[in-house]
Amino acid sequence: MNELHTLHILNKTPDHPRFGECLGMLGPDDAIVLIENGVLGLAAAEGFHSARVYALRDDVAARGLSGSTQATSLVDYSEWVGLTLQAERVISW
Amino acid sequence: MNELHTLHILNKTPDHPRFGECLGMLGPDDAIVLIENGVLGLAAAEGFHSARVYALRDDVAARGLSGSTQATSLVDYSEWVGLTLQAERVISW
Amino acid sequence: MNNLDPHSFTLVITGAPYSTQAPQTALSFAKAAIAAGHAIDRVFLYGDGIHLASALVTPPSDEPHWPKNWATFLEEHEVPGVACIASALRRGLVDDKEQKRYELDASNLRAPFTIAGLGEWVEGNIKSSRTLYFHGDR
Amino acid sequence: MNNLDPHSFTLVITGAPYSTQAPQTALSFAKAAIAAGHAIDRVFLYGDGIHLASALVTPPSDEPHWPKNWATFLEEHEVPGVACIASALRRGLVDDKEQKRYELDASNLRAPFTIAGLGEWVEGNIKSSRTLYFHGDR
Amino acid sequence: MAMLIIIDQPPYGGWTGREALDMAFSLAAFDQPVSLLFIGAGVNWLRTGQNTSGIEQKSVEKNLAAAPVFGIEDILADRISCERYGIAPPELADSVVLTDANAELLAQYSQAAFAG
Amino acid sequence: MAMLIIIDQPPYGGWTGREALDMAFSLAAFDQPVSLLFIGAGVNWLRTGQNTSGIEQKSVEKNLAAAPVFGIEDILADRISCERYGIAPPELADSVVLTDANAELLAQYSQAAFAG
Repeated sequence: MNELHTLHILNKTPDHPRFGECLGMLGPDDAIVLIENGVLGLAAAEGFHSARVYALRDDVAARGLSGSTQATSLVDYSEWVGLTLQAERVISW
Repeated sequence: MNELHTLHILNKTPDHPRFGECLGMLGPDDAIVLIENGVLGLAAAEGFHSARVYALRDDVAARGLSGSTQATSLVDYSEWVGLTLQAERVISW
Repeated sequence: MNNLDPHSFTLVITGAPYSTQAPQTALSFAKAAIAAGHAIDRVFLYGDGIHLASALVTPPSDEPHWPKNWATFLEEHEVPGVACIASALRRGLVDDKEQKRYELDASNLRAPFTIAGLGEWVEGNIKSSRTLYFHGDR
Repeated sequence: MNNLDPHSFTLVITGAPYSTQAPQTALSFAKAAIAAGHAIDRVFLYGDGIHLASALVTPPSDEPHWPKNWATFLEEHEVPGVACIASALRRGLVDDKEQKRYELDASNLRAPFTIAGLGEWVEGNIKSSRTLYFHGDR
Repeated sequence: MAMLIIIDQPPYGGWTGREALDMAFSLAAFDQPVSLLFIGAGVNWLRTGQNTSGIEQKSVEKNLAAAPVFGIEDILADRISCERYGIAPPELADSVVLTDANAELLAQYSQAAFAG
Repeated sequence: MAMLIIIDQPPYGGWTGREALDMAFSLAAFDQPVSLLFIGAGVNWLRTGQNTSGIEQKSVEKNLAAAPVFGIEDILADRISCERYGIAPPELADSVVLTDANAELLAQYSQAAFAG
């Protein structure tokens, strides 16, 4: 596993200004966890550059998006906890 | 004074998705009243098409924008009340 | 419609005080409407707007007290102020009746606000010349 | 940092229940952290998040009771739950002490939540391995 | 003329959409004509296969399916918003009509409102 | 390393920015290093000549002017956001530094947070 500089936790819809702010501050060794309405970024085909993209399984299922998760790793709450500890820093958008 | 079809009351920052939704539903005989954070649309140089644009004086002053109101009529609360009655319909975004 | 004839308004507030500007903007609008000879049929609090009817809100002494200022306005002009019951119960705003029904330790509704259903909004919407909405920014 | 070693978290919740998903997401996260052997140092409620500590929230019986579920979790795992005093007073959340000080008719803080200053957040931030924030969508 | 209730927020992350639906149901219960418009991220209400057991909320699919039964006239979805969120017509229930949210649409209603 | 408190909401329409500033002041009061970043519509905090008497709120200009006095290290403003909102350098107080909000900036801080 590569180094993980910043873990971005993104819960906003893709139309929310903070979604774009998050993308603008993504680094090459960063990862994103899409949670809550943030998982709609999978449907809106947002570009996440080279960042690793995770999405919270329960939120993906709730929004009927379980079929749209090609390049995305689904994680449960436990794996999300692990990611927050792997990262050097965590930011909740 | 021309007919006023719809009066759009817009209180969102220009970055908010509803700001764009409002612009998308503007008709040629409509008017906008910018209130609260909506007056920041004057600073962000948003295009309001052909709609008449009003802005609430107190909100413009609070945000330090009294100098950026060329094509805009400043209104007080009383004039705003009058506009809501002139319009055929009013929508608060 | 001639805007010099007296008209009536229903005002719907969905933004909470000290979180959105909605209660301040709505009060300024309401005062201007009354000053112009129009009537406010009722004020309906919906969603997070119900927090405006809290009796326990205690802002710093150098900030306006929006629940108090609104209550004073409603009393002065005999305007009914109604908080939606579904919004209120979910958000922890209850009157004495709901306190008893749900066996809660306290009630926190500020007079003269009352709690009632969305029917109050529908009625205001039918009776008033205009229904205006005051939302938060996000 | 090895994530198998036990770590500790401070969780900050800024979104209200029945208005945002933040309290549900945060509780699921907290349970997963405990299950993995980590500790929750404290939960800090800020801004609209303070409504999670209301004793008067009464959701429909077929919906989860987030304030109750959170209170149960805090008690079970002996985790302090603290609502920011400045956020709380402005939004109408008070304990018995604030009720007396401001001569209010009631208090509405749900045990085991307490009310304290931002210093609690600063301390949690210094002591915990990670501080996580749970905001609303807008 | 009818009221248009507009939903531009997706389900589950917030309550505004549910509260908008309650407004529409109330109008219908009092025999007031009302239609719904989904626009922006609000079109995510219309996706099929929502499984909400993990987040402890009730699925909004059933609520929405009940709308015509309760007397809500039209359920409209903005075409461009559906494209943006990858919601294709086969995914839309029969009762949902694709439309273009613009001034002409608004002109067909006497009032339009959001829940928050 | 320091905490970066980010403000992306304009003043007056909501309280989140004020609550972010309170967080920054608290950290500073406990001698924790903290800086502020204004981005997006948040840069409207930095405009001069705010007259808030009509909306019955206190101007945030004074609060912000007090930030360096209370020990807040840097006050940063995202360059592109300032351009978008027409906030030119002469309008910025001496204590405000234009920056580019990107991954390199974030890497200089051990933590970053919004107030809501």
